Amino acid sequence: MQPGQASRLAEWISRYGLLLALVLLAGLLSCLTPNFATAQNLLIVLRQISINGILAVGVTYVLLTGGVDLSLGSVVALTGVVAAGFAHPGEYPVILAVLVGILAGSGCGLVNGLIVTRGKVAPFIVTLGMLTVARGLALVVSGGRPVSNLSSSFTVLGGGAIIGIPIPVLILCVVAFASHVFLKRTRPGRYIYAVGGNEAAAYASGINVTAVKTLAYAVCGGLAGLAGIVLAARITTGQPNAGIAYELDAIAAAVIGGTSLSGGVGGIVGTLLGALLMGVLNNGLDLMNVSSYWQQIVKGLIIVGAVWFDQKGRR
Amino acid sequence: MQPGQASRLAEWISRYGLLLALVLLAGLLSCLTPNFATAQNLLIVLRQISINGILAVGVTYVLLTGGVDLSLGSVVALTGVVAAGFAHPGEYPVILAVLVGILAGSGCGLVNGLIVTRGKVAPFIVTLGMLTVARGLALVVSGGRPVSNLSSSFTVLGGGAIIGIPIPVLILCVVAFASHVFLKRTRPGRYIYAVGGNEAAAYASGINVTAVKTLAYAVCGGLAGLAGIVLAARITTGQPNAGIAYELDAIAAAVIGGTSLSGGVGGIVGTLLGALLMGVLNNGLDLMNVSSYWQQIVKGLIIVGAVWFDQKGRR
Amino acid sequence: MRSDVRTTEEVESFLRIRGLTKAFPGVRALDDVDLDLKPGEVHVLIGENGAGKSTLMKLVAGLECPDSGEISKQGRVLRMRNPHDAIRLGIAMIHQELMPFRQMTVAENILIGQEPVQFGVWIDRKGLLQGAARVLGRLKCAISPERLLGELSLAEMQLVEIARALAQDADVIVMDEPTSSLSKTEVAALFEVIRDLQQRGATILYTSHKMEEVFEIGDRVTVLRDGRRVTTLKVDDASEEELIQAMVGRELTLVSSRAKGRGAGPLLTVHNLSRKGGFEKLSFQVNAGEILGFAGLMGAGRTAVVNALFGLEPADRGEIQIGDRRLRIRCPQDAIRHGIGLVSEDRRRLGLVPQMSVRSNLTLANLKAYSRRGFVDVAAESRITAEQVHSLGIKSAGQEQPVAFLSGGNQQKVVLSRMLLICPSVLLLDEPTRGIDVGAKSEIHGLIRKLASDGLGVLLVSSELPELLALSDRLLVMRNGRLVAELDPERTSQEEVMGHAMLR
Amino acid sequence: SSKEEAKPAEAVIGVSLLNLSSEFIVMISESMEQRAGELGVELIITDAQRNAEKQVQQVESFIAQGVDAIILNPCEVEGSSPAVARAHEAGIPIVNVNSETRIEPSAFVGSHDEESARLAMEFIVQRLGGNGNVVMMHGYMGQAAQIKRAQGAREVLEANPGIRLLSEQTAEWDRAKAMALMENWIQSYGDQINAVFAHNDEMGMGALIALEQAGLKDRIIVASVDAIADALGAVSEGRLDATVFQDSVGQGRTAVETALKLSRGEGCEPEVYIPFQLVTLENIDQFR
Ligand SMILES: Nc1ncnc2c1ncn2[C@@H]1O[C@H](COP(=O)(O)OP(=O)(O)OP(=O)(O)O)[C@@H](O)[C@H]1O
Ligand SMILES: Nc1ncnc2c1ncn2[C@@H]1O[C@H](COP(=O)(O)OP(=O)(O)OP(=O)(O)O)[C@@H](O)[C@H]1O
Ligand SMILES: [Mg+2]
Ligand SMILES: [Mg+2]
Repeated sequence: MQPGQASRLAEWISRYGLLLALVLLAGLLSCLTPNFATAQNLLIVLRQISINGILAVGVTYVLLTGGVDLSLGSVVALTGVVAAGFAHPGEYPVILAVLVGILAGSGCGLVNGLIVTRGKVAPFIVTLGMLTVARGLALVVSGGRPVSNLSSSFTVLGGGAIIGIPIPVLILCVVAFASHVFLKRTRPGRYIYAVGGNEAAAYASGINVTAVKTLAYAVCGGLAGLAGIVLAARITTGQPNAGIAYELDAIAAAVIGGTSLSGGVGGIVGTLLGALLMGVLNNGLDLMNVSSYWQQIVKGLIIVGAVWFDQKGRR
Repeated sequence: MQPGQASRLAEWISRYGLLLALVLLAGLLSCLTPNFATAQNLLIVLRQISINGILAVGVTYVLLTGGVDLSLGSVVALTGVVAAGFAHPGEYPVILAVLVGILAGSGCGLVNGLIVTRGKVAPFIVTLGMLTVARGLALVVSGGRPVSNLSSSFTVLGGGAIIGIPIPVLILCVVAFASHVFLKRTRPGRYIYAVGGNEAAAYASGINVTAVKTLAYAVCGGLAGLAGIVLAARITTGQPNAGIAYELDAIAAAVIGGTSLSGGVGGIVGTLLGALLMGVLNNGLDLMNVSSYWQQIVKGLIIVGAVWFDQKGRR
Repeated sequence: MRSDVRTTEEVESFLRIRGLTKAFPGVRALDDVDLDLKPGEVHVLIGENGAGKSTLMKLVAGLECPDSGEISKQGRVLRMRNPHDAIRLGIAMIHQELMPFRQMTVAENILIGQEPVQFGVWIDRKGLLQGAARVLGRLKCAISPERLLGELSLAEMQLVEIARALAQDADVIVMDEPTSSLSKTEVAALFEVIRDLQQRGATILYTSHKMEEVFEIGDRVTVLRDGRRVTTLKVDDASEEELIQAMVGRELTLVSSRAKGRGAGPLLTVHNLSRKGGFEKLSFQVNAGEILGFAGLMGAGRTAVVNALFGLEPADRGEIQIGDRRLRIRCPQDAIRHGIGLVSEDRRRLGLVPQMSVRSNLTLANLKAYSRRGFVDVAAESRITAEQVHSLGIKSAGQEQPVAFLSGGNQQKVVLSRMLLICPSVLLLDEPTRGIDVGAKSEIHGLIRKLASDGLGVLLVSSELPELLALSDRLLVMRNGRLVAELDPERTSQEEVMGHAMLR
Repeated sequence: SSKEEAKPAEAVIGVSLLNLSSEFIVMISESMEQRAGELGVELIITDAQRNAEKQVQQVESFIAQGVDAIILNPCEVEGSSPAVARAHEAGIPIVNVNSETRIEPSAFVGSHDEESARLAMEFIVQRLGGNGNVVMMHGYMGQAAQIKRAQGAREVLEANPGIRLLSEQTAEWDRAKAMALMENWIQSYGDQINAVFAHNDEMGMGALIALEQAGLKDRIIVASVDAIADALGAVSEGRLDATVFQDSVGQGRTAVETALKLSRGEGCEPEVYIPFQLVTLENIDQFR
């Protein structure tokens, strides 16, 4: 057996629990409602998880370093509003709107990262501050009103499809694949795990902890910017009050997928499974027409149950 | 100098930064608006922080063990609705409504604690599950409608005052004092610090880690129940949609006050200072008639700034 | 003693271990081990790194549950689900890995679980401080019970942990390498306490890689190899060679030749280096090809010096030169860039990334050499890992095993190996053989010597005087943050070194 | 603003608004400010962010500051009532704008939320000819606006047994959530759905976009409430079938005027009722 293979196998087996839980859930839903297991519906599930998925991939970087980013939802709103401002028909090329949005997002992330590393303020506080600041900025920039009238070349990013696959899903795939490779195969990726696993030891090994952490926050912010663009394109407007509490869903997806809040453990594959579990659950309960009160109860129970099942398998 | 005094002094000095930041902020506000530094307004600030204060004291227990409780806001809603159901005029004695509310809250906390300790599921996931489950239950119990028509002996808990001091403020004082003494001076209190400081070591030292953690979650839930009662009494109705995102404010108060999210560090004095800082900020910005968009920006900046200042002092 | 009437058999074996087996994924750590501990004896457990000593001890102290087998005390079979049960049954343990509560005071650390209380829950603070002071007094240790544990040096923490076990008033005390960070004086104090405990009838299960301790304190000695008991002997009947041979299962020639290589000019020069609260006005130089030893008592400031040279806690004043270039070392990155490597004494905090694999831990400080265009070259990494695993004898269930699951000594080898891989020109070694078994230690000594003869400058800090005397070319002695003597290791004695190190 | 400070304001009025990141409330707030500027009144505008407790706090602060009158845009019928009670106790006139509280204020300016849902639902019934299947998107569960709009819609449904409510679910006032919900509904009901009623325009727009993307819009009617700019645009383009106009400008201006009168001790109408109006392609020009 090749060196890397054994570990990948082991990783898959340790992931097995969650995958199994997901398969069981999907099986159950297929039995309960005929509309679940259709190709069309599965594509819809993928489209529905794409924004949360992009955010969850981003926050995985930060969680792996042992930090947290609570500002995601507000950054989504801010970047959506800003990008939408550059996306009115016939003004600028769409690529500019996209670039501006991503830059605004990574700018927020960079600020988070610099205050965390240079100012030594707890990530919870820094990103909580950014949560309110970015929301305030989104409201100020937009005057509290949605920015609409967007060009169709922009909105296609949210609503379009290429060979039948929705563009948001394609974006998520590219982002997730690139992040997986980056985290598992490159040097900075390895450093992210090391910093999260034992910051002092990473520092004593000559790793530039400041740079590594700042990078993680900036990437996370940039991906939040991307998510903001996709969201604005999907709902065809930049909403200053969009994305409220999205950070919670994104962190939940990562943590369900086995990424530890104390850093150093986890990865993109798990995060995607986590996002998928949440997406399947939302979709399935809607399809089964479960009343919205009970949906919340069932959703909470199933998520805790799936993670418990996953944990049990690992021990 | 007496044995314990040196350490208490050191603790006060390390707290100094935040206290100083608070004093500076209050001074600034007094200069900027004549309405701030009146006895009446300061009492209002205290009343305004009382609910967040009670929640923050509760969550401090959990944070000290190295856990987190995201379900607070939903538990506030659930217990408010449940207690309100027992608080219609002329049905039951008010003490029953209070007891039922606190029991419901500690029941939620107990479930959180048991799943965290026995099921070994990450606190983030468990309490996120409880966040949706408790919200769902609150809606189911109330049928999605506010529970109103409450007896005045119940609502006095939120609106009344004794010798000029609002009852919620008195409740907060009692809760905070008792918790401070409990955490600093009793054996279970010290074990909470020990478990959060080094769980493996606590286990190896023969401490019943399961019991200690479960206790912390149950106390936190019980205090959330109390906060739910005070809130219901104050707004004279049990509101199934109350308390959204309260957990974030509560955790923020504790963390601003120096309680670490990784456990073992912090305490009630800091938590109160944190809650006070947030309360003064909210009140002051409202008094100065800062536009609500800019309020968010300023608030975020000041909170991060105060914590940075506090941190800097400690190094 | 808890019971007065005992049958002869119980007197024979106070603690009786039968058929104890424990497996972890990929390794059988303990395999059908029988052991009898007599009342009032000090029973020493020895074996190579990863032989299963810690595992056995953890089972005795209820920290892990056996797969099969049983432990009985005074004829009663013990059913322990957790350490709490063990403590209740009178079994205490000093752990190999330190278990500090860094944010709590020394007194709280010592009496955790045994706090004097009023009304069942209310902590009697005065009683707490007095109780802690009493235990520390038994160890002749001057640490103030009010200090925060996080401020202590590693050795001081180890003493606190010893005190914690003593405070539990147990009649079986399991000691897993309690002296690994201690120097001679503290060891002597500990041994006095052990003898005192023995007098009172307590049974001690002791392990250490320092052979001289086996002979000094042990009554009987049991050798473990690959999870099995090889033999149990009376210490008086055993010889060092015999024990070592039983441990490694073959004849072993310990490297002892002192192929001295006197340096070819200064490599690292330090002038008037100071750090507040650590050390003051140090001037010395390390020559290429030379091993410079640093001796001193606990808290003398040796760790502070190497940490300063490596940029972990940079010096406040003074000069550091490599060759004839003056450097500013503000962080470990600077140090590594200039060819300085450090093996820290605190492998748990400053060494290991616990969840990462052996492979990733090994290459962490020099990953650049094993990557191309930013991508890690896993094949090259595996090759170098295999090499290091072989040459240092790192025992693990494969390169991919998380380093947290390695035995203490093997973890130390990983940390050491990481620094060797950066190919430094100056190597700072702070207690480099802490927890490493006799055989491997002698190989590592050989390696250090070889590195020096290849032209490296080595700065060696160790609390084991024999190691210092055997390896160093020159020996500096520190006391209270100052250099007080320079000695020639070949013409001095342990007594003379201690004389300089202690306050006169 | 330094010019205004030169001469003292006619009156100081404290305003506590439901939520300033909702477009509709922003419009009320802007019309209030404009009218206040014209009348020389100083407004202290605060945002309760949908939190009744916060609203009570804000009113208490106003009382402590000694404002001349208070305008309340209540979060909750019952939950915001203590705010009204406090104002009464302090003898400060309080005007409710847009929605009600259980305790009667000094004056009320606005409309009854049930009415808006009734209008939209009646439009749907009429377009379906009294027969068909509808789905309803709720606002955040338990909030006053959600409860009342659901109630208004149900009244119409009960009166029209030919209309079946296939499913109802919350999308929490959010456009993205509404899109996902609509997509899921299309999966489970497909062709059965004839009409969608959403409790606000944001959700209505979300449902609309999802239907358009699924190519079903021409067969399904969508109606919602609020008449935000986007919705009006969609109506004029013939995409959204109907929205319900609530006169935010009228409400804001009247509220300020009423509060000023009360602060001067002048009499005024205890209830200024500002009716809703249904907006469809036919009458869209009146509203743009
Ligand atoms: N939690 C664990 N998971 C997997 N393997 C383990 C675990 N703990 C110990 N081992 C393995 O069991 C074997 C015995 O380890 P143990 O710690 O008992 O050795 P030891 O004799 O104490 O060695 P040392 O002298 O280095 O401390 C080692 O191979 C180790 O890798
Ligand atoms: N983080 C810290 N904060 C405060 N004091 C410290 C800290 N680390 C070490 N000290 C103190 O500095 C002094 C020097 O410690 P140092 O660890 O350098 O000594 P050492 O000679 O290496 O001894 P040891 O063998 O104990 O490691 C000791 O008195 C120790 O208590
Ligand atoms: Mg060991
Ligand atoms: Mg040292």
